[in-house]
Amino acid sequence: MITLTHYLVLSGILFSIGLAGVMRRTNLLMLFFSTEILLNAVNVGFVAVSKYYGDLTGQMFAFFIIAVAASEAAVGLGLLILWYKRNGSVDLTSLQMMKG
Amino acid sequence: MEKYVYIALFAPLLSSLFVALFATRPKILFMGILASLLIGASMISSFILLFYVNAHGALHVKMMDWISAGNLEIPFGFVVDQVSVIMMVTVTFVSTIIHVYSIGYMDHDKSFNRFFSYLSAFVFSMLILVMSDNFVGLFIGWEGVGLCSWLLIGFWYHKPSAAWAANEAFIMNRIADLGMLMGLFLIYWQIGSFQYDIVFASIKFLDISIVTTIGIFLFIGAMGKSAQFPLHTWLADAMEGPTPVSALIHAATMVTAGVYLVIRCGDIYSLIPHIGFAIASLGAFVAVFAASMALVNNDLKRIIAYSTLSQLGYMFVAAGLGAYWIALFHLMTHAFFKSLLFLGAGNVMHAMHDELNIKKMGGLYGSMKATAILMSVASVALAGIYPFAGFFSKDMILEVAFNEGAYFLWFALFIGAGMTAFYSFRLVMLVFFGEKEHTKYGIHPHEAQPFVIYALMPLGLLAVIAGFFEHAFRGFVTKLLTNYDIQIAHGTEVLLIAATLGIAISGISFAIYMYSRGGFSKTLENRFCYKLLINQYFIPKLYELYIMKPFGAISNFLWQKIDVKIIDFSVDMVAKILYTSGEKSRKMQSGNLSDMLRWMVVGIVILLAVAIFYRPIV
Amino acid sequence: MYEVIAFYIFSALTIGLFTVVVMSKNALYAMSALAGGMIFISGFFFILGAEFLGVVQITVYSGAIMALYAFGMMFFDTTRDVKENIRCKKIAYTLSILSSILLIVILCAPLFSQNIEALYPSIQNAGNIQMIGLVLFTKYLVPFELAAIMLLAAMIAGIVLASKKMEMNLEIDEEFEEAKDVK
Amino acid sequence: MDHILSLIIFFPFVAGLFGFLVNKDSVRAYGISVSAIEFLLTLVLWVGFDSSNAGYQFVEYTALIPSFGMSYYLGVDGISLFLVILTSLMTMISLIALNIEKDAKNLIISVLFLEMTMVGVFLILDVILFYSFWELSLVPMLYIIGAWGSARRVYAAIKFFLYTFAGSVLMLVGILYMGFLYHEATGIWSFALPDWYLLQIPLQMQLWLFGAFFLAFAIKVPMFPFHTWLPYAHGQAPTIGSIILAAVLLKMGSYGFVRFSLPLFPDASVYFLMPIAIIAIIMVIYGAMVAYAQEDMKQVIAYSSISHMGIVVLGTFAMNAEGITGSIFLMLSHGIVSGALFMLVGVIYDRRHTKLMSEFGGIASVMPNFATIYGIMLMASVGLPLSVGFVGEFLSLVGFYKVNWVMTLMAGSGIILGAVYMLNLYKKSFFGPITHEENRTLKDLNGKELTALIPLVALVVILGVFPKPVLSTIDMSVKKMLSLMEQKAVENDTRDLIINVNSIGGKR
Repeated sequence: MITLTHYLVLSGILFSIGLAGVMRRTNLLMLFFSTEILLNAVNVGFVAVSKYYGDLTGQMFAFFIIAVAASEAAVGLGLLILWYKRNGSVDLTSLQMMKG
Repeated sequence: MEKYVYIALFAPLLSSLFVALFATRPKILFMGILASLLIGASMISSFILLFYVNAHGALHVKMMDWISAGNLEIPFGFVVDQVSVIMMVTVTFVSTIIHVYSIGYMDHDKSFNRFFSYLSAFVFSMLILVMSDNFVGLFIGWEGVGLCSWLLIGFWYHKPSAAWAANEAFIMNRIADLGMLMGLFLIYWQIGSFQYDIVFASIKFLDISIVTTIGIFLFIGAMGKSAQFPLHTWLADAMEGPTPVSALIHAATMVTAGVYLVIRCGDIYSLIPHIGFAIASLGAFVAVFAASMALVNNDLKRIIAYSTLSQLGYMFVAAGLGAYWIALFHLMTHAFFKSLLFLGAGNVMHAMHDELNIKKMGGLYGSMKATAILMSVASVALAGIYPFAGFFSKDMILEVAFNEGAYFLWFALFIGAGMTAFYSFRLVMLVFFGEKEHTKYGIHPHEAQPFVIYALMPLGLLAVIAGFFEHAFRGFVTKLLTNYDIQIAHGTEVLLIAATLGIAISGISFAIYMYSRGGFSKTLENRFCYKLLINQYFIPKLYELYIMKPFGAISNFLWQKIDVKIIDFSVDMVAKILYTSGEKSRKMQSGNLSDMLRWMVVGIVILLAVAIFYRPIV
Repeated sequence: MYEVIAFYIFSALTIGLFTVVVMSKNALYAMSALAGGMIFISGFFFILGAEFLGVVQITVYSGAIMALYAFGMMFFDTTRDVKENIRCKKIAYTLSILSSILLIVILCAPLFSQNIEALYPSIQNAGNIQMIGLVLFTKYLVPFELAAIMLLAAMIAGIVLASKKMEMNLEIDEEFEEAKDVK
Repeated sequence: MDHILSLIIFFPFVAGLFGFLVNKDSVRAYGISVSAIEFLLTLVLWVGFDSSNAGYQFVEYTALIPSFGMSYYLGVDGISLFLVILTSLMTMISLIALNIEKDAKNLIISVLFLEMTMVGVFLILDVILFYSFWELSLVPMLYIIGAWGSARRVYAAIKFFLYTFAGSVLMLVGILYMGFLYHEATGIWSFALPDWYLLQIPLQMQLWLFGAFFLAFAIKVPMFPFHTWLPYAHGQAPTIGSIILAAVLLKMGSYGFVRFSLPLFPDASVYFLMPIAIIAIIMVIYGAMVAYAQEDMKQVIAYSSISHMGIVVLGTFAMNAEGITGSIFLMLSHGIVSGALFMLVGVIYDRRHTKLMSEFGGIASVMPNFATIYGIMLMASVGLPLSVGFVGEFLSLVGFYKVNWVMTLMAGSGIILGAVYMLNLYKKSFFGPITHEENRTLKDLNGKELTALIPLVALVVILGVFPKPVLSTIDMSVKKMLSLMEQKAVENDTRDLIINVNSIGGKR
């Protein structure tokens, strides 16, 4: 029988994969991909909780997360393109204006 | 009569304050005369009060409230009773003479006015000390005389030795004063008052251990002021002050304050005879101890200072054994002949241009006959030869010791009497007779001004005849103090007197014999005994080595190591840690997004770990 | 039983595909793997009975977002491998493994608050989509509208940002290309 | 007379604001006259003060934030009255003696602001407002040290500020928690101190709260081992800063003990009596010994302040009327005496631009008036009877004797060590031959300095001879406070101790 814990563990593993990607990649596009993984991992958790507690709030949250992810992708890509046009690179190392 | 109390007390203050206004001006002769007149007025008032007290009994004056807090009420109150009036008379009498004498002595000093201001201030403090009707008032005077002593010892402050001696005297006295303060605190919390009458009335209801503690603490106070062992070193060093000061403060009056305290607290000490006996033993020890140091010293004033110390020991023997009136009597006679001795020494010093080494004098009799005679009279009185004043008082102290069965004390005092006779005549011989050593140094001694000699006359007279007032004195003071009778069989008494006189006379004769033949051989100076004595038993050295130096070292250690290196350092450390951690963690802000993301994940990991290990109580 | 098998298969696939996304050097592969992973995620939604979300997941993620990324990638030179100077890989891996262990430990631990009450309990005798409709258009109406506005704003923002100074940038792009050729 | 307290607090502030408009050349006269008016106002306060009424007088109350019980609440009693007078007096005197030319205008305005905050601390009965003024007092002082000090002034100023500030932050937590407790107990919010006095707090809670308040006060006093800001602050501050710092700012800490720690937390005060007494004794002896080791005159006096404040703390924690009255009196006397001593050091510093004792020697013959006044102040500092220093020291020690005689003996060694370092200082700088040629031509005190110093000398003697009017006024309020403490103590031991240390006779 698959329990809630299974889903949550899966969600945790996916999240960690996302984290690894976030830390490892320096290509901004890849960072976006990793972010999508993080969001999806959370979504799985939400939906699973929603199912096992018989509560729709989880699904609602997942729904809104998807909406946010969509907007994020749109704006993020726009910015990315702008950056690429200006610098000719989407590498993180080109983004170092905040050096303290 | 109250007005005489106030005149006696405040005339010296007035003198001091008025003269102080001109302290920085060059010499104004009138200031000296004015001060002497005002002190004289105080003296006359004291004599009037003496007769009044004799006729009508004690006089009690309350001037105003001083401190009041909680249950504590301390007034400025003055009591003129048999004891205090005797002290007042002694103090003002000697002071007046010394004021007059000082006009001559300080003639050429540029701080003439300042000197009189200080001297009068001292008289005022001393009068407060003796006249106060409560312990705190006594303490005011006690500290006041300490202050004046500091000012006067350090009068020639440009001499480092004087400055040092002044501080030493003040600090030593402070040590003792702390003991006295503790005694006062204990009295307050047990009895709730500092008034003599209330304290003495209720002291007998207290637990004996508490009374003992009070007695010990008060005596610690007395030890400092009266320079008893081990707080005695300041007295000899105090001779750095001008000679009139030595005569007034460090011989006749201030140093006897300790004795006065013990006499005044007779009601306390008679309850605790064992402490009294300890006091007497210490007194006897000091009597011999100081006399032995006087035997070899070559400093004119120091010899007399040690002699004072020794005589204070005698007084403490009497006071400790309960013979308060005898102690007071000796205090009085001692004041006369000792100040005379000092003032004579002052004349000699002037004549010798401030030379103090008696080995460099000799043969001064020819040029200063009057001084020589006066000093010899004083020395005879000091040695205790009949019929001079010292004989009566000192001999009685020996009898008291014998009477109490404290034969050991008696023996010590007996030896002390012999030593006293010897060193006082050693001094007389070396200074006034024998070879004229001073001619080698090109000094031409001259006698002091005539009025100075006349001023000394009354003292000389009293040094001779004061002893004959013994019975009148006894009758007068025993109205207040507990009487003390010497119950020794007549035969024994005669024998004792004979023995005492005998040792005194033999001491004198030995001194005269030896020093008329040129003194002891130089070889004796290499002996250990001599070195021990001339170095004052190495006690000042010990103090310097084991108290002053370690104190300085510890202070420095506390400051340099503890305060700066540990405490302040740790405070700065906190600041430094914060600062460096900021400085270090600044590098985290590399601006690299990847790094920042890593830090973020580190944060997540930490939070997760916290979530595992910390669970809120459900 | 099917549920169990489906769960494990989907799990394996999503984990595998996402790992490819994270590890792959080629952006195209990564994107394809991501799209695949998204679809399998929707599989979980179907297993969990959230059909609506599953559909939304496929349409929005695999359809819209991935298409967006695909278009975006056209701006960048995707045929080449992604050149990354990856530093301190170990730290990244340790941290992520550490966090996953911690997460799993936490999630495996028994929930200490068992008596969670459903805020919006599932309505009996109603399909998932119906239920979502009921909740979404009553309780979550305002957030829903806000989300719509957000999406609109995001769309406009995306267009504006991407189209800014288009011509000038083309030149720069050419210059960039030339510069690369010289190399 | 109704609003005299507000007037006293805000007059210097308003006058300070107007000070910006005053011409540079006349700003000194302006500052002196403002502070003189302020001093007169405080004297008027004393005249109007009913010394048979132990409670708060001239009370002003205006609610500020009623829902949280914050108010503008002023009142004066015997404990604070003389501290206020001391503040205005010392400010006036220090302004008279002021001889800094650089940016004198800003300095004087800072001093006037400082005066407002100090007076406010002593007069305000609302704790939140008290805290605000407590913290505000740091700001002008920071400027005074940081802008007009000597070489390491910035370090000293920042250290002073951060150290004292860090200490009082915990007090804020304590204040908020007290307010919360009051709310718990009564259901209404109040930050008025008289309200808080009525609150009985369980012992455990008292201990924590006492600790929170203690740190703030201990750093301000400053108690060992939180004292290290003081030597720096004094060493680097300009003369006027040192005077005000020693005379008034330190008193805020000891005032806090009397006003807050004792009556609010009687049980905790008794519980912590011994540790605090030990710290106080360490302060006395340690301060004196470190003072002895100093080479800089100003540092000697700075460390001597620590030593004297030790006796103040000891007297405060004697828990009897004698001790507390004595310690408050000692605060006054220390304010006058140490202020005067710092001023005297300032005088010599102006002439020679050094404070090292080794640079002097034999000054007594060159500057006799200076030496005389220095000597009088020194004797007052040492605690000679009939000078102001004796009364407070005597009473504090008397008070603590009842608590523990051995500790009193140890603290009493302060009077010996005090004499040691002070006389040593005097000997090194005033006695002996003149060793430095430039000292031969030093000028004695001028008119300005004499005007500033003579009143202090007079006060030293007058209060030493006739302290009664001051003492009895303080004593009355202290007795009231003690009976309050006795009533609200939650532990029987506390009550027994308070009764015991206030009674005469019986067994030790």
